[in-house]
Amino acid sequence: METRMEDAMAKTNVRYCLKCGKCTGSCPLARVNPEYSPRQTVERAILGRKDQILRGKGVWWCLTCELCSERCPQEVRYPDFIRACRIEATAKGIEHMCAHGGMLAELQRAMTSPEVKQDRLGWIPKGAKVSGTGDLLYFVGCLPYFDVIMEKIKPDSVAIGQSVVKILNRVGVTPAIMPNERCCGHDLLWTGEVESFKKLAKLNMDEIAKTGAKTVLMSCPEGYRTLKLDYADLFGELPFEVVHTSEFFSRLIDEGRMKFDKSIDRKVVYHDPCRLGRHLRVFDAPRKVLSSISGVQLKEMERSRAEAMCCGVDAWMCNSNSKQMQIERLREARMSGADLLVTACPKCQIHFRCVMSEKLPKSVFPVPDEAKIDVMDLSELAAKAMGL
Amino acid sequence: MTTEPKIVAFTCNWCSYAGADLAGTSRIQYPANVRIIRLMCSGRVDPTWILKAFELGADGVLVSGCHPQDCHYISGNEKAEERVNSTKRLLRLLGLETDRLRLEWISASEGARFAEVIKDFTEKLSRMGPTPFRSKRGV
Amino acid sequence: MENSKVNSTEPRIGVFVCHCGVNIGGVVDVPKVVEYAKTLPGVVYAEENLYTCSEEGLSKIKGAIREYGLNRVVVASCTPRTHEPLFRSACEDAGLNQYLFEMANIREQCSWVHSHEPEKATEKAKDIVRMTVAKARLLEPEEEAEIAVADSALIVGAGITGMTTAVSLARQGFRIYLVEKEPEVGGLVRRLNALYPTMSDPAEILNPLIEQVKSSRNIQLLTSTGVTSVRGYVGNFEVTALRGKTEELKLNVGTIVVATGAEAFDPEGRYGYRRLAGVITQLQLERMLRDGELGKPKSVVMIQCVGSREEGRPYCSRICCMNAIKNALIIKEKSPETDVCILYRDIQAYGRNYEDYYKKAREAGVIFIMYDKDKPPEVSRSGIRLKVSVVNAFMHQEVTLGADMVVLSTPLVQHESGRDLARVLRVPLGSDGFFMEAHAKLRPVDFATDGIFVCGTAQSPKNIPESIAQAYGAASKAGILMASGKVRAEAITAMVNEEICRGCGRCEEVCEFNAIGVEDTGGAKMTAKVMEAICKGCGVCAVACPTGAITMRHFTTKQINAMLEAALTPGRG
Amino acid sequence: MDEKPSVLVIGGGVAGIQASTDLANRGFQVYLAEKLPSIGGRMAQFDKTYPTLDCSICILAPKMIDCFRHPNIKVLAYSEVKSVSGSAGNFTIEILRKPRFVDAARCTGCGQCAEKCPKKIPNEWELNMAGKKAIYMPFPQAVPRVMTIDPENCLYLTKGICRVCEKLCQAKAIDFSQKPETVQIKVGSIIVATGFDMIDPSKFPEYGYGKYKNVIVSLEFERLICASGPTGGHLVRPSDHQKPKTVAFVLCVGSRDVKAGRVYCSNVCCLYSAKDAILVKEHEPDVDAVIFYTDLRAYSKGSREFIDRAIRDYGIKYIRGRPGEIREDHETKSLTIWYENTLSRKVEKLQADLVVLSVACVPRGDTKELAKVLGVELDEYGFFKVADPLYAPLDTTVRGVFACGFCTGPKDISDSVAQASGTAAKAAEVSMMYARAVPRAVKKGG
Repeated sequence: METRMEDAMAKTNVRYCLKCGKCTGSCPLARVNPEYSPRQTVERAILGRKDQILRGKGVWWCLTCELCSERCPQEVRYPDFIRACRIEATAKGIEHMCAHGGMLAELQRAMTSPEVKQDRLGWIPKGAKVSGTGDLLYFVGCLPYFDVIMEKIKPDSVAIGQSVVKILNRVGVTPAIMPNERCCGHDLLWTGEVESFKKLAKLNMDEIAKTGAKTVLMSCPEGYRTLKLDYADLFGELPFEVVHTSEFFSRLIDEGRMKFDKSIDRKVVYHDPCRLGRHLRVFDAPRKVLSSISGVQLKEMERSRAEAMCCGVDAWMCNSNSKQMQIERLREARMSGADLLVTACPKCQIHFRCVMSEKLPKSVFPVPDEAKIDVMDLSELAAKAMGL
Repeated sequence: MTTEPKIVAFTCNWCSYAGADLAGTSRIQYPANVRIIRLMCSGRVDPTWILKAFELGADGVLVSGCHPQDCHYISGNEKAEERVNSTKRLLRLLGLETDRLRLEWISASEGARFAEVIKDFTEKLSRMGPTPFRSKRGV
Repeated sequence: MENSKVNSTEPRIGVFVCHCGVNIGGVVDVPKVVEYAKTLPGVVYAEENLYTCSEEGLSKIKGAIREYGLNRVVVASCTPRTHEPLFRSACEDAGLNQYLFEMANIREQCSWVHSHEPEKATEKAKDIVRMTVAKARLLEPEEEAEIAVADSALIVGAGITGMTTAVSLARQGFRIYLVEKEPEVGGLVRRLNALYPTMSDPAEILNPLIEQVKSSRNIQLLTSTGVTSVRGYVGNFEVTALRGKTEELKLNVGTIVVATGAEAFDPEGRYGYRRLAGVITQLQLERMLRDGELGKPKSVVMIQCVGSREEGRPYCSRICCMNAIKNALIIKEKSPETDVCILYRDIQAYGRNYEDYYKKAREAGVIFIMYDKDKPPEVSRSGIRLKVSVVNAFMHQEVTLGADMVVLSTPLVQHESGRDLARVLRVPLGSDGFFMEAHAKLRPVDFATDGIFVCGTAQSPKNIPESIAQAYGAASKAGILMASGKVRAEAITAMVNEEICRGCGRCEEVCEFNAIGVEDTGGAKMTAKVMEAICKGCGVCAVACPTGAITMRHFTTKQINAMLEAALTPGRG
Repeated sequence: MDEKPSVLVIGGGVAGIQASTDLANRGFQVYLAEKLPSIGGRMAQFDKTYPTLDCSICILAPKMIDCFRHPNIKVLAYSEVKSVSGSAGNFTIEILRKPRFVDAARCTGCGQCAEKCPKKIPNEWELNMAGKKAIYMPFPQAVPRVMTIDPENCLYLTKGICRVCEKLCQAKAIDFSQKPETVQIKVGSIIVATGFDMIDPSKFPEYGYGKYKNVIVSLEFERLICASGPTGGHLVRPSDHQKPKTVAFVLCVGSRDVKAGRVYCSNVCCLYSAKDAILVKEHEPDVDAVIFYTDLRAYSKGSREFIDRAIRDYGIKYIRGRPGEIREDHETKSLTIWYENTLSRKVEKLQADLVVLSVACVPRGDTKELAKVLGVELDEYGFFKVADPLYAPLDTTVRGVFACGFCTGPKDISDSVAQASGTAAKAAEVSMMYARAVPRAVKKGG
């Protein structure tokens, strides 16, 4: 993983830039924020304006959604380049906007201490079968924390975890769950705190080893990406397989082990989370799960799969631009004719629910009604369809 | 009603005559009152012939060549344009409507356009009625 | 010949009307047309065919020519543009000169366009046949004159292009005079350090070529020689050349190839050229690189489009971008820590190979900054170094670059000797000053004047493979003429009635092909003379002639008048 | 057995026609093999050519006819090269002649049969914007003027019923008994001129080709604007056949694009789109024409001046920037183009009613097979590899086999034509070198 801008330039094809502007023309952020232009950031880098980049805001604005690199004719991996810049900026002690007043970052840093003994299993539903070890480990992620921090908008993130556990039990799997699971480190890594990230990664790897898991199941795409790509980048080939719930479920469907006996009569549209979709190319699995639920009419948004638009926030770095993007995305979801927006990312879900919960004087920033739509996680809907 | 106007059309071999052919291959219909005289180049059209055509009772004369720059002989069509313009001045002196002499650039791919031009020209000429020469000849 | 006797007698016209299946017969009353044709003056025979173009139809024509002693043939069927040659050769088979044949187009221009008006179509068909017969009565036999072409060529310019053409034509067995104004062959390429995209040493390609030129028995190389005058026409050019100061040479050649190349524009006074030390041209840089005089400059700035894409020289010089990139890469290779920056307007990395090359340069860390024509860079001295300030068009920011060397990329331009040659050959130069080919798309190496060809940078800026391709192209064109040893001239040419011609020269003014000119025919009388070998038969001169002294073969004023009469006055048939 | 030196030319586009005519004119026996039923190639599909705005078919058709009629050229249309053996100066070639099911000697090309044929099928020559019949003339100016029956669609050949054409053809030209035949020829050298194809732009979901009706590719535009094309040259958009208010041209779709596997620049797009935009203005002066470009590559003779004219005299709008995405308004079917104007550095959107994509030019689909048959190498993009990109631009990797035009990499018409004549000279050299192999040949030819 590159930690300096110069190294990143070589590795991420920045030098090949044609200055064609396709990145900026694609960037959802640039549309709402005229000051932001990936192309110009790249041009500055080529011209050696390092300080301008590291001290500029743009480096922190980027959503790392990979829509630009998806389309770049020269395969410039802009998000990776940005990450390296963030890491170097942080190393240089350059101050930057931090997410949610830094609260989450603080928690995550706290978890880097080996002594921490978390009590984070309270959400596990009564009578559910879980264990400390086993072939399959369910890596829960920060769901319990989200519910506390975001309680004002009642994200009910643990419902995702509960659904996953219920489903696993129903198909006869007793998942291992780690009592002292730590944050995967995604947010710290993408906000430049590479050292803390490494600590968290190490601690989690040790914990996972203790469970003897052969498979690690993730319901959070950011965690999924972090383990599958960034842990592997750090520790080499992982001694276990990492799968996302959507992939795992579609496998179960293939094996005939997952059956949906409750019909769900709703028009459903699926929002591809950037990290699950563009980063890891998981597009079909979630759609397959949805279309195997009887009653579900699956719709598509104008921009879906690799074309999907980001929910507007990455690593919790939320700002006024995020809100506009979220509204745009929700409008698009409604335009598809759906009445239920399903995603496979707890964070996307929180961001969408957040914006819809907001009340602002219309004059300041109207949240149009057509942007209102129910939001639910894939696991929850699957559980419902299984009568759980 | 007046009898159908008679049109004489001088076309170059390379563009306009081919355009008239394409009208045929594409089966595009147009009035049967035009008589085409094929020349190698519109630059060959002699103002004397145009006057003669009118004198012999033609109601309209069409001179048609390749679009500017397309001329098979580099600039014959430009010469044709100069000459048609000066001939129009003669027609005016003769008291004939200058619109009875028409210059059109028609390429080999413009079959439809050739037919269009003939239709349109025929309508305009019928509105003008016969020329004094024609009545003189009692045709 | 035997058939000319037949031709000279009274017109005996045969008319063949084609049904073309139902294409004509389904609309036009063919039998009626045949009957009508029989009534026309001069027509001694008329018949209908299902398909006149079929083997059967053709043999019927031949038969009738013999049987009825026909000396004019009219076929009323489809368009002459596709079928005339077929019927003409049938006539020739039967001993009738092909120009005594005429076609009446009653399909494309009658039955197919009036399919809903059978009566009118039939009337029109009759008119068309009447017009055609009227012309046929006046048809004359014509011969396509044959001009012998000497199997020797003059090639002007012994750069890569000229030498390539020379060697190819020599290989094909023709005698070549290769004329070079300089004492040495090799042209502009000789002054280069390396060639893109392969980075080869020019010697690699020049030396073998020079070797072939010198060793070829068929090539006579004349250096320090200039062409002073050219007379004659395709196949028979009389060339006068001056070798050195004094020695005059007379060469007779069948074809001429212009390969005079171009020269680099002199940026006198631009960006401090010749005023500020360190401001040089790409050509000068090439020499420094070749002689290893580059040293280790901290920074080199290259400025593109110096003298091109501007008033007076609006064209893009095609090769400068790649050339600058080539030199940038060489500098980066020789001294990696040198910063190289190219100030450009649009990078012309076109086609199969060059984008890759452009990519290599970006990879090597060459910096590319786009500037706007209205905000050109400024070069000034700062201390011992140079300072270049430019507005980065993509950032709207002024960038100031320190430079030890500023290299100007200047366009290729026509040189004086090229302009002189154009006058000598009476071939045109384009508004860009380069030799103008006959047609931008389909005749890139021909001139409108037969027997003279152009290739390489004389025609427009080009890189080496493009010049070589054109060099072979010109070799092919010249080879065609010399291989067959003759050209068939147009039979349809201008004719001058010398009694009427007053030698005013209007015809000469309007002819695009230098095919007609006024000559002194003695006794203070000037008369227009047609060079039939090169006349294209457009007829522009005939109309320009104030006295009516000029007419066109096969499209004579008499013939057209007859058609007009037939078209408009049925009575007078 | 002909005594003239002989040459096989593969591909009947403008380059192949030029090479054939040159060689035939200097006395060679030329075999011109064309895969399709008619010669003419891509140029026959274009409406106009830049920078002179010549009507493309008008200047090509006479060359097609001359080529076909030339006593020294045998045009083998609707044929494929099956095998090649031997070496420079002495190649033996097998060519498969596909059955037209129409007797070329009898067919007058009148088209009666097509009028009555009951089976309508898409016309790929018109890029499926128009239909044709199962018995068809590829296009009005096709050469040879012979009808062809499409065996996949002919009712008789597929279902054993119909034979309407046969009944009504008075020339008795229909011949359902025709079989594929293989002809064998001997030649001294081979010239490849197979031209180009275009990539499928649906690889770029962000531009919506195939999904949005009013997003088309430039070759479709050429037919759309052509007087003899499917709309009779009326500028209308496919969705509703209404006249567009704004037409946008997007360049470099798949060209200069590593992801598309096409690092190279397709060379002709900058100019032909300027030409297309001018045609828009000449047809409908009140329609706006906008061109999105990355670098304006107007380097060939007269090109830069042409672009300047497009801007100055026709008011064509140029925007430097490669659009990020194109989205359709589902009601109006109009399109919104999102882009960064890299010169004003603003992210903007443009409403267009018709978008024309200039997609990357690539080798013809069957180039690999042909290369195998000829034993020549291809480059990493699948173009025919030239012996040396610097000083042997016309030689392939096999002696006596030459290549010209687009099949060795993107080239405009004039460069292709110059190269075509160049290969003719090369072939002539070969015949001289092997003069002994064909004794009287040279005297005859030369």
